[in-house]
Amino acid sequence: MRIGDAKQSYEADEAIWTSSTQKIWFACFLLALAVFPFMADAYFLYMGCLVGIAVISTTGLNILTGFTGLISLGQAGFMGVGGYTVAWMSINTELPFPITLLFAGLLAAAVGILVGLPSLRVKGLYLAIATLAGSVFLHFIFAEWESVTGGMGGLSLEPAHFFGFTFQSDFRMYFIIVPLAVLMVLGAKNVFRTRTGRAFIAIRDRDISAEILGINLLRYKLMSFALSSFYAGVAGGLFAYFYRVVTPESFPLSMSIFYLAAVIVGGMGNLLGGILGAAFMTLIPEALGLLTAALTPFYPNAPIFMSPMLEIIFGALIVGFLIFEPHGLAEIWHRIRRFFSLWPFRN
Amino acid sequence: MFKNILSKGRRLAGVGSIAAALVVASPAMAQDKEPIVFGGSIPLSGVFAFAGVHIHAGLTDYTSWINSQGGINGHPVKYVMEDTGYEVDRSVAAFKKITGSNTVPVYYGDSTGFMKTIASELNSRGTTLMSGASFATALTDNEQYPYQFVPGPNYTQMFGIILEYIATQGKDGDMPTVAFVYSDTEFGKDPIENGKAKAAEMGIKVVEEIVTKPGSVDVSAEVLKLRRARPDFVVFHGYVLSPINEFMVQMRQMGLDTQFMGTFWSSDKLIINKMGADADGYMGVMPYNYYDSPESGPMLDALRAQAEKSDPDAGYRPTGYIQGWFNAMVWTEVIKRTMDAGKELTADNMAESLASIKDWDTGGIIGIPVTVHDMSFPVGRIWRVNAKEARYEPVSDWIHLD
Amino acid sequence: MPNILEINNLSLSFGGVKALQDVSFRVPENAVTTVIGPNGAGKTSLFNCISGFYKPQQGTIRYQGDVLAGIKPPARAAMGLARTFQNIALFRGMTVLDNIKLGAHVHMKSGLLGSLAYFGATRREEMAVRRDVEKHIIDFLEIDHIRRQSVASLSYGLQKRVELARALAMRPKVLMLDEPVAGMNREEKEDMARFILDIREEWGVTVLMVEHDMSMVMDISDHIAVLNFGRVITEGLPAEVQNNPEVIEAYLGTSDMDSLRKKLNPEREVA
Amino acid sequence: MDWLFFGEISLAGLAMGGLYALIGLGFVIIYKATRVINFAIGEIMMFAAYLFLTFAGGMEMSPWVALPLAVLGGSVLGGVIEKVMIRPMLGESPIAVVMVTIGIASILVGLVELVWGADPQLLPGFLPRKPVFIGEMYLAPKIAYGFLIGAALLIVYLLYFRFSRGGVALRATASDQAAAYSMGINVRRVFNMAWVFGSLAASLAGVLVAATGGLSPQFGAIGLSVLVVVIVGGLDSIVGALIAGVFIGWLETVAGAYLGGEYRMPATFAVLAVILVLRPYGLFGTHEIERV
Repeated sequence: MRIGDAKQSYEADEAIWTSSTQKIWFACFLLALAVFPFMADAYFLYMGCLVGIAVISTTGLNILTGFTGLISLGQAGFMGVGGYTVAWMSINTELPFPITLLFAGLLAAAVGILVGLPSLRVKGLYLAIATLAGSVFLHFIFAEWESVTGGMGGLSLEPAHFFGFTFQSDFRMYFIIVPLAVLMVLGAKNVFRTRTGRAFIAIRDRDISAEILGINLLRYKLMSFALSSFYAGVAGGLFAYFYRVVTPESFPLSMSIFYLAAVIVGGMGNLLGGILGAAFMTLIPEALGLLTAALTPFYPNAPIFMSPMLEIIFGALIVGFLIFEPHGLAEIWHRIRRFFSLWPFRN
Repeated sequence: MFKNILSKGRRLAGVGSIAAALVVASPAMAQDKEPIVFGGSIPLSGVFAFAGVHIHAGLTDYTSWINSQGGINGHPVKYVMEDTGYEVDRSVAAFKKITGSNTVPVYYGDSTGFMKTIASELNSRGTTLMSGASFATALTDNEQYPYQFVPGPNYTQMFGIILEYIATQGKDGDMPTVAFVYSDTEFGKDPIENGKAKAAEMGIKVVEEIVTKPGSVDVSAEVLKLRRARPDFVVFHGYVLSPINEFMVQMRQMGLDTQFMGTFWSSDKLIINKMGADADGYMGVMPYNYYDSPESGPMLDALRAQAEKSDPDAGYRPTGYIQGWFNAMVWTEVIKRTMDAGKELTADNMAESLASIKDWDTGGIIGIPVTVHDMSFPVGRIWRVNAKEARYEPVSDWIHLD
Repeated sequence: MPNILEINNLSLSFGGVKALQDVSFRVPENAVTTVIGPNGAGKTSLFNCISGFYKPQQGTIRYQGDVLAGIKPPARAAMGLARTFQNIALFRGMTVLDNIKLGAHVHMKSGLLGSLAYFGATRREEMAVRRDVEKHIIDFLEIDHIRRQSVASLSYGLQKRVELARALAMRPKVLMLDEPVAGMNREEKEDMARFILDIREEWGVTVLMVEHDMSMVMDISDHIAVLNFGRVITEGLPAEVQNNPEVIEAYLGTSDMDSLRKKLNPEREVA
Repeated sequence: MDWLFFGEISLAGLAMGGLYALIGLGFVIIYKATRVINFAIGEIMMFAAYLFLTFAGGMEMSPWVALPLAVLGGSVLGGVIEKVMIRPMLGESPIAVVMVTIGIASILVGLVELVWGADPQLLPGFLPRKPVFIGEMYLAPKIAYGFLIGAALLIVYLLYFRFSRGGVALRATASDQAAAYSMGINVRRVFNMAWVFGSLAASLAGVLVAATGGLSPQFGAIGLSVLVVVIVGGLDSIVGALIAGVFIGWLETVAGAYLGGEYRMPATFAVLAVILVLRPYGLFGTHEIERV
């Protein structure tokens, strides 16, 4: 346990960072994020952007599944709504990216509310299936509403722009994606310092008691769906700007499962866990790729084993974390931190 | 049970040893000139791996062969690739990684999705010309994809070649009827609209149109529809194997004498290997000669010799191998023409060189001289499965669309 | 004393099983009313009807003179009906402090956007709740040492106390306590009894309680209703109830007065 | 309207639906006994089909030996999964257990790719190829015979659960675990047995479906259709699985035939959505009463 953190005021006690050490570390982290694109090569820059997008989407899903206890298999569909919104707006309007991304989030949130409506009557696994149905319909719309979505061929879009400045390179996109990711994670952190966040957690832990204690279940479940889908929509919009093309195949069901896995591996109901999970799951294929490359000179058929190994590792991570470390990477992180906060005086 | 691993392992082992030999060989070539890099996002694993491993072998072997010929204008060639698992995001990552540490004038893309995704980056870089596994019609649109081409006819042109063939098969002056069966994917839907227009133009009636999911699906209801429509020809597109086999077997069980045809990726030997006698009579459009076709030519012979040399046990090489080889051949031709014109290897200059290809002799890979139209090689031939011999045999002349 | 809550002819059944039959009794304002009865008598079902979680097939519940029918549980909570649960229903994913703050939910206004920004009115509101909770509830219930702990790590007695704290944060007019001292040791029971009496006196809150511990019931109740097999047998002052033969029958299946007194008053007997 | 065509389409759909019913039955057995929604059922089917491919294709056994062996292999796999990965999750939230089965699905896909490769495969034909006519209506022979084999197992199952000791134990456990335990039923054995029997039904269906449609590592996607079946029928209702299985199979085929292949999934999911709104616990499922 930390000592020496007695507070003079409730304001100080309610702050996100309660010690100056924490503040310094966070400042260092921000600085590292800012310096990163100037140091990284194209490949790392690309991975950095991907992780940023994944962090936003995972945080969104964490709000819904991790904090509110509503399992969703529709995350990729909501991202698709965001992606198509951005694509359509960038083709048909001149609006700058903050507006298009906002619309992407809002439209995704609206769709999220629609898909979440059954949560009034069904819960748990039935709800998961309802979200699955939602994503099947969304995929169908993406594929068939050709006049808007371009059908199976999808849409290609212009780079993000803002007051005449265009963001056509990964380097520039980084400065949209990462600050937005930081902001949105902080926003989520704020939510869980207030009544809204407490209501979400209460619904997850004991929904019936929560209702009797004054929480309007439908309202807060839908709010959680809306917020979560908003995050997904923004992530999907960034995805569209980043790849500059969206097709129905850009948002498959496996993507929804990927984000669920990221939440589980990172730690359900833990924002830091969501971030760790997003980064970890995004980087695993790359790490495995490096390993394969290193092995290929000795085992020429290593690449053949890579894709199956990836599936196996993906599955094993889900199963392993659920059985052995249900609190995910976040818990491992906390253990390491606890160790070092007293190190070297312990033992 | 482990037969598959073993056979695959052996196949790749051959590839690997050649790649290792390559590294040793290139400094020994004693050329001071900068190497030219062929980049590639290659699906060695994942759903497209069955073709990807052969594409990889084709590119690798071509690289060895061209280096043995003294490289391109004295520049040695280096082939640098990454496995993608046929996932777009990993393909993009591979592209960034490879172009980040090399100057890459030409690049192999593993899917339409990847090639569309990377287009904007390709256009703003202006350094790299790209072709690959995709024959998507969209990629031959010069406005949107000025630096990408297809190494053969695009899917629409394949349909055109198929329809030209079908038009010659009418009995008693009647045009035959046709049905299109395609998968519910970007790949599957690519040529359908254009194909229908072309058929209408030629007076061929499209009597049925069927969309299915690719892969393992029950198609009995669709077969019943075809039984009602009674098309003379059924053209498959967007499948690798299933459900083509099921359509053919069930329709023949019903006593229909329909002819079945497919496009490039549905015309591999996989169909014969898996379906056996049921594959007999199936027809495919193919712009290249098959590995075991009786034709010959200097380049085709070189390809066979190189394939034999790199892996003597492999025997037959699938269409993916030839496709990979042909891509590299076109790159070489384009680079050579650009260098000969004294120009830099920019994407613009190379695209210009590509467009200048006219009546090009491919040394037997393609049976007739070819001319580039709109970033494609609109040529092909109809081949028919002889199940007894376990191979495709030509049933039409080479058809060159204008 | 006016009645803050009046239950009239309430009936509730689940697929043929009658949980409550024609139940009527009253809850006088600013008093401690206790519902007693054997297990399965329908006490918790009654609470659930008042909370609005179960919908009775017949009868009415009047709260401050108005019929509650058709009002959803959250709205009832906002009207001042707060409660605790038989099998402690704390939110295990939250700290003690957050659990208590959650009780104040119905009296807060900030929405989603305010929450995201944690700025201005939202922040002020959160701070006000924090101060209020600290000053009036945490100090009062003597739980300041555990406010940062996760509720899962607390002893049973402390969990019950945190649940009470959460109910108090709802600023109740009627505080419904479902077995507040079950499973507690004697010291904890005495603390809880003291808190309940203080709440009634200092906060002016009406207490409606379900409890099995007869010595405590007899000590602190102003009014008792006895439930058996879903029916009210009797209601009245503790002394009246204690001597009602039907109650004795219900509790012991006998009319042996001596053993009943022992059962109802074990500690006094010892003293 | 061409009634003959409609009849033929319906027949094909109903036959396919029979296989769905069989898979649905496997799913419901597992759910009833253990309260686990098994997202890996499609992959268990796939695994059994690949085993059949190896036995009948690679090892050239008679299909009628290979079939029981493959089905046995699939059910052993189910038992092992239960023991190794599901049992440690006893008492965890249903969401966590579902995610475990999703993880298992991914592991199985990887294993299949590792052992058998990613190439598409065809099963050696073992069902008669002579067309089947019912009146004037044509029915593809594979589907007809597949349906018959599936139906045979279905009937055996129903009789078994009705009359055998194991069946009684399973039903007792399904209706009240604690009571079953106190009556001396080995609940853990029942859990394991449910997985074995459930996987057995799925495995047989897997081989039969793969025999008509071909096989690849993506085969498990059929699990999505099965989910629709069991949700529409009610997760814990065997009758529901049978009726919904046949209905969904029919609907998928008819929608595919009249609207086009891209409508198969949306059509069945539309039914699913309607059911979720009108009868959230399925046509025949039981709605548990919640308590505070």
